[in-house]
Amino acid sequence: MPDTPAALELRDVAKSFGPVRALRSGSLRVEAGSIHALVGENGAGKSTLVKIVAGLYRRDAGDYLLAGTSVDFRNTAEAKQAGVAVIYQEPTLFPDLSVTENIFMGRQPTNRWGRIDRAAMRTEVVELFARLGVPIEPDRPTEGLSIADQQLIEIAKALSLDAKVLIMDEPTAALSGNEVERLMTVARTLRDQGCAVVFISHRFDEVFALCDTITVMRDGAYISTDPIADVTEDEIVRRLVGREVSDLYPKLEATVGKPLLEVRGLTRTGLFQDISLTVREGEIVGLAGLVGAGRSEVAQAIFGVDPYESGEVTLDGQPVPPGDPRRAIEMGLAFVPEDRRQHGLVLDAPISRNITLPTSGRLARTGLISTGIENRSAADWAARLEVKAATLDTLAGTLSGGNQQKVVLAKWLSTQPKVLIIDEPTRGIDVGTKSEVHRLLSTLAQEGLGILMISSELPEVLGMADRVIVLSEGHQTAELSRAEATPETVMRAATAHHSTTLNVSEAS
Amino acid sequence: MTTTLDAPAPTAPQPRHRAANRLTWLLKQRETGIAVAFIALLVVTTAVNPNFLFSTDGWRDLTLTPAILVCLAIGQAMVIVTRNVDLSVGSTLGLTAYLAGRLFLDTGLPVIVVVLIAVAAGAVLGLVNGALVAFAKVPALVITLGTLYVYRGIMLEWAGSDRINASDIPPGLLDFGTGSFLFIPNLAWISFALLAVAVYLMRSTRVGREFYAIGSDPDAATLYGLRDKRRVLQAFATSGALAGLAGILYVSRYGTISSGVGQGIELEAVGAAVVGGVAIFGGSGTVLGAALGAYLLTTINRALPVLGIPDFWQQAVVGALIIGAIVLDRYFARRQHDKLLAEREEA
Amino acid sequence: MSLLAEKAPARTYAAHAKPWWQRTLMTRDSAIIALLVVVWTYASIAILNFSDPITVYFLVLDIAPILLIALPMTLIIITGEIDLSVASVVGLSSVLFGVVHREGLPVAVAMVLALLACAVAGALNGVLVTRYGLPSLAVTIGTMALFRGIAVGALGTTAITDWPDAWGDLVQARIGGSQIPLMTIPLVVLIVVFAVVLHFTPFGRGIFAAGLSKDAARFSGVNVDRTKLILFTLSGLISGLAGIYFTLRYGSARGDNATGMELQVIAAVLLGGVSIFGGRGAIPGVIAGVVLIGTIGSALRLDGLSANLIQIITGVLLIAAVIAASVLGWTGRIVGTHRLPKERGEQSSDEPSSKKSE
Amino acid sequence: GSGSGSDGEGGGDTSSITFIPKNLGNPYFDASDAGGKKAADEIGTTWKQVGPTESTPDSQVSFINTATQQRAGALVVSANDPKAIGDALDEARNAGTKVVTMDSDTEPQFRDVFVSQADAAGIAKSQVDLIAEQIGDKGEIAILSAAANATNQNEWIKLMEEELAANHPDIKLVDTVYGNDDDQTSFDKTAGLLQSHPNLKGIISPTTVGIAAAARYLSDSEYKGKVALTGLGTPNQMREYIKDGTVKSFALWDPEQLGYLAAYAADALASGDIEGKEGDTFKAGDLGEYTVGADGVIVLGEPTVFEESNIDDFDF
Ligand SMILES: Nc1ncnc2c1ncn2[C@@H]1O[C@H](COP(=O)(O)OP(=O)(O)OP(=O)(O)O)[C@@H](O)[C@H]1O
Ligand SMILES: Nc1ncnc2c1ncn2[C@@H]1O[C@H](COP(=O)(O)OP(=O)(O)OP(=O)(O)O)[C@@H](O)[C@H]1O
Ligand SMILES: [Mg+2]
Ligand SMILES: [Mg+2]
Repeated sequence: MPDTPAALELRDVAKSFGPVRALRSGSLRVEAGSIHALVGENGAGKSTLVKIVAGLYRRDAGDYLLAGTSVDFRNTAEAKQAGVAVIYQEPTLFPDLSVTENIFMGRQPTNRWGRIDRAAMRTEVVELFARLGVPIEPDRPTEGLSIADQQLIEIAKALSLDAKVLIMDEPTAALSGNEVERLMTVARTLRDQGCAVVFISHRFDEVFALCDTITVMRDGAYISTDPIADVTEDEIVRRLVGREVSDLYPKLEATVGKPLLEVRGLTRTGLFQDISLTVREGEIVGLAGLVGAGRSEVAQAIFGVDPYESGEVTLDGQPVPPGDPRRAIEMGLAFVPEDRRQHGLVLDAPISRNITLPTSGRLARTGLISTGIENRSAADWAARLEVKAATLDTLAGTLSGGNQQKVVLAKWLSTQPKVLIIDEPTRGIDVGTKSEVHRLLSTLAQEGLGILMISSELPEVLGMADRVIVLSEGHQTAELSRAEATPETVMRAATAHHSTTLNVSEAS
Repeated sequence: MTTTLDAPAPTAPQPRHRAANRLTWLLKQRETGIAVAFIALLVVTTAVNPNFLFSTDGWRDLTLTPAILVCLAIGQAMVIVTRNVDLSVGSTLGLTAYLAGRLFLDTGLPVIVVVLIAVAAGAVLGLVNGALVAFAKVPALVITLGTLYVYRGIMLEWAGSDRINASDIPPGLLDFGTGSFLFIPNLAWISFALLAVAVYLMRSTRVGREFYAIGSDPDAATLYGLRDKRRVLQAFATSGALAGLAGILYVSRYGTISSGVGQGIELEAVGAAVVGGVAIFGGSGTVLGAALGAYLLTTINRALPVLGIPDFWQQAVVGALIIGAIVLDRYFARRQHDKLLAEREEA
Repeated sequence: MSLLAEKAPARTYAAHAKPWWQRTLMTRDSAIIALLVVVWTYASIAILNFSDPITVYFLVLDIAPILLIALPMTLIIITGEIDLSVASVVGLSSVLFGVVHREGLPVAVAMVLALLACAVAGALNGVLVTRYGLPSLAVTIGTMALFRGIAVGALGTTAITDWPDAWGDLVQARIGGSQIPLMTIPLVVLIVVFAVVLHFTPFGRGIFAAGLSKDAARFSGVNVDRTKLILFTLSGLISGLAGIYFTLRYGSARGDNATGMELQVIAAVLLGGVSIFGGRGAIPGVIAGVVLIGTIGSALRLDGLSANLIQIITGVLLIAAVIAASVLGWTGRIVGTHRLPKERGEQSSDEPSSKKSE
Repeated sequence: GSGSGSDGEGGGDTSSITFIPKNLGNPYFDASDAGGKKAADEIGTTWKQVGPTESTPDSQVSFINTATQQRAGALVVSANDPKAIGDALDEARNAGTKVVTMDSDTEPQFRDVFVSQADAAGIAKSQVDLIAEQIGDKGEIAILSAAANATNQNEWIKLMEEELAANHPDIKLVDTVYGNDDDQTSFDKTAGLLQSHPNLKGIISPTTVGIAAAARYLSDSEYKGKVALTGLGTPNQMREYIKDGTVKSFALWDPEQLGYLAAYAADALASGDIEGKEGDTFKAGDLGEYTVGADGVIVLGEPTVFEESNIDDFDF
């Protein structure tokens, strides 16, 4: 161990949420004047670690040292005070307040009478934005800003703190090429000023271009730390996943039959234009694209939870009425949404109620339903999907991510669908369950279901899909067969057809 | 995406045409709309009956009658901005008014001391609300509904069928309640002063801005490390203290305290805030708007008979007004939202 | 392996984590029912004349309107909304009923017309809440004033009192020679209907789901907006019914009937264990809550104590009831029981989100 | 008087008298309460005041029901509605409780006797005469009443209108507003009246809360001394305004005597001395003998007119 204390050091930190052990043994050691990458799969515990550093969560066990002194923050204000700035994964802004206020909330400059010095705040924001190259009006409310703009405000907020430790949790996920470039410049400047920067990202190109050290986490535990120069991308991926990648995509052969789901010219201004696709029996169709490409919106429109302006959707030849999910379910459509906690499950309801919610009408006898009837149906489907839970009245919210996803799948399979739309099937699911879900999808396809799978993970799309449709900024830019689909072709299509901005990156 | 190619390196936003912008800004404010409605009401009513404005009493009542409601609406707006609500203000007003009356009757303390005690008592009652809301994490609606009953019950239990008459109250206070200074009633001066302080507090101090932040997004407030419990306590205590003061104002203006003092006024206060553009789910709206809302509601009550509408219909008009206000609010919010989205698309 | 066709594999699940007696007895419902039993027993022993059967007669007649309105209110609060306009609808119903009757129409016709109007009034709340996405708290504060204003405005100074005695007698009739009002029968029928709808139908399942998570319910095929619209309409209708009852019982159609009753209804519903956040609650608890408040009032009056104590006790009970839930959650957390973040009212484990309820 | 009666099954105190005013916290009824209590002491029975905080009939019904449950010997009620509390009173009478209405009557079939403060025509006439005298029998006047449904108020208003039409053709009644016996409302309604009717010469407020609130508004307004005010009020509430010249004169019977008489009437009924038929007579302590008139009405006497010269002789 080096004798100078690190700017930030965590040793064997643990954190549980009820039964979920989000962090088992997280360790991280970041030197001043360095940019440190923290990588790990979804759910590896990175964000949890960050929130402990930020003072938002209190650790259950382990040590947390800043510049050699042990600390224990009770809230984020104390952490800020100690020079820790954090950009959270999800932007957290006050929608009703102005951009400037958002940046200074809780630490506005005041005069002797407690009066907030608005002019000073505005001047500083203008400077900050100039430094970041952000053209956002400082006096507008943050409501209605794009995720990218919100992310930029978060960055400005962290910068204005003049922090000794800056943690950025996937700041680039929603940013375009130029914006990422500018962000990297800022990060390097900060490093040169002696700041310890932690950079979390799933994009290895960025990690390798920017960082000098890299720490890998898996399943809530520390795996390794190395100088970036000493490791290769493959090596990191292997440590990250902890097993051979090929295991993950057990694609089974299925016979492709007649068309089931047909979408023609689906359009909702500003979100997606003229989307047409077909899903056949036994076929897994992948819907790929960058985050924010509008894939979820398309899926939600097809299912009827969101409106659309024009276009038509048919299932097995019958038109699916717009804006009527109940009818869509009756016709044989099922939809596993992207945001499990918000849309997929009633977290505060038991497993049984969750599984039988869409089928309660069918299960009712002479219009009446009882817990007994529900439990029988739910037990059957939970067993088929091997949901790990002791009792059926376990609240869905207390299950682990993977088991939650199984409950969602049980719920939808119990409707006996013809077509399953599944948005980010394995987001936030641990590696073991992940391959289970994949095997399940393969089996379902083999049994004749049509599956429309939206995924941001390229390997998942390439590993599972028979056909890949690519969206970019709401436009359908490619339809690739399994053979045609390679990382290159998909990525090219996913970044194509950007209006003015992206011509540059294509040219370069 | 936000970056554009043709703009070189993006710079700070251009300074705008100040005067023109000021005007459009002013026109866009919610408060302007209410003020215009208020003035229109005055103009129409005065046209029908000049005495409504152009008589000593007409002029006096214009600012005197709303003073008590303004006081409550300011407190209510602060609480609502933090995404809470205080239904107990009517009972707090009643209880503190009776307390003041009893102090005058039984102790002979100087007026100013009694005023301070009443305000402090209001603050304590508010603190009880705030503590229950902040620490028990129970919605303010339920808690203050409970304390509405409790505070009123305590007052009734204490007062019995007792009643305090004008003759029991120090003449100085009564004269103050009906007196004027520079042609404006004293109570109106008080409400103006309170409003000025509240506007300053809510616009220009950290406390005020944090009220907005907490109401705008409580989760984000936690992430920012704002002391949300303390702020909620402060908001409720202020509302309680203002209700206590309103109790004193009531005594000085009406001179009698019976068991029903302030009953139902909590909904008028909430109504004033809502009409004044304070969003019921927190985060936006101003105390000035709430005060204007109070002016509008009270003055409509006074104007209807003058306009020849039987006073039985007043409540219906007030109700229609509240609904109109929130529908309009939603409409403008939508339009604003769409506009912001459109701007983003263009960028 | 075949997922859709074959019989399930052998894995089995217990239906419940706790034995039935714990599930039935250790709930808010049972607590409030137990409290009711205790209060009733105490009053019967300690308070002169309380055990007299006529107590039941007066009690039922007194709480009938609150009980009626509490039924749809329970459902509305479980979906996470609120209806403050109910008492004003009672007044509106009373006045319309009276005005139509005064114009010479038979009582039954006037009744139907008044009920229809009240259903429309309720639907207005529902439309404003579901179609325009306005907060029900604000909407119904507005319609509370609006409906009351129309009621008071329409009747002006008069009260309509020339009702055929037969109707008033019917409302106050007793069953046989007992002291049980005839009104008990329709009340019990309605209670059963509401309990069945809420607890044993898919519609009821939708109500709970909508209250716990509006989005998840919508994504599962529950038509949340339609559910709420139906409930607000129902609330108007039942409040109208309560207005008719009020009018006939007192033989007087007045605009100010039932002023302030909305708060009594809500207090009773919340006391009965319904969560103001939505998603939790049951009809038996609510019935117990209404009867409890009525009983305490009746006992205190008989004991010669003032009406004011009733207010204090109602308020304290209400606060104690809601705080008990969060205190229990809090101790539960310390002991390590797994309750959900939303319930124990702590955000620490919620993902930070910037969603704002609309 | 006597205090005996047959015990009810529930073990109620059949000699007790329960007094239910329109609402609690009203000085007028507090005076009646005092009178009733005095009478009860003389008779040797118990007298208690219970009642609602708001003056609505439905809240009154609960208290009537409770008295029924307690098998009170007699009930003295000031009705908030002539009809709405009728069934509850019937219920009480079926259980053996005697019912006396006082101050504000129900329909005659619901009670045994009505103790009237003065006969309605007499009250109406005296009010009109007082205002006519003060404004020179000419000009616009308005009425500030209590609740819109108050029986006695409405009857007086009707009779005042008739009296005006018959004997005061130059006085024009331009408006009637309702202060609901609430200070603040009455106060604001007064302000409203003065503004909507710039030529107003006088206000009649036949209710104690109303006249006090109106006097308080007038006393520091520009209308003081210009707009006459009269009506029914208690001397204690009005003393200040008589002294400062806001009000010249107003009238009231003695509410204490009213309560006193009602208690005696109630006891006479409960003990079976009278049945409430026309012509029945009973002795009411210091007040002497009273006879039940037509429709079971017992009239206290003529109202007293209070003015500067005599107001200090009264304390209630
Ligand atoms: N508040 C919470 N309650 C329960 N479980 C949680 C909570 N927050 C996180 N978890 C769980 O803890 C684990 C780690 O989550 P965390 O957000 O730290 O992962 P991550 O590495 O940041 O993933 P990603 O790359 O997707 O952001 C996951 O299984 C997650 O479901
Ligand atoms: N409610 C909303 N209001 C405004 N814009 C929205 C809303 N929901 C999504 N968007 C925007 O619409 C675009 C498409 O979002 P969507 O979630 O469909 O993308 P996606 O391709 O599914 O990405 P992800 O991988 O994140 O799911 C994004 O720019 C997003 O910011
Ligand atoms: Mg994360
Ligand atoms: Mg998506």
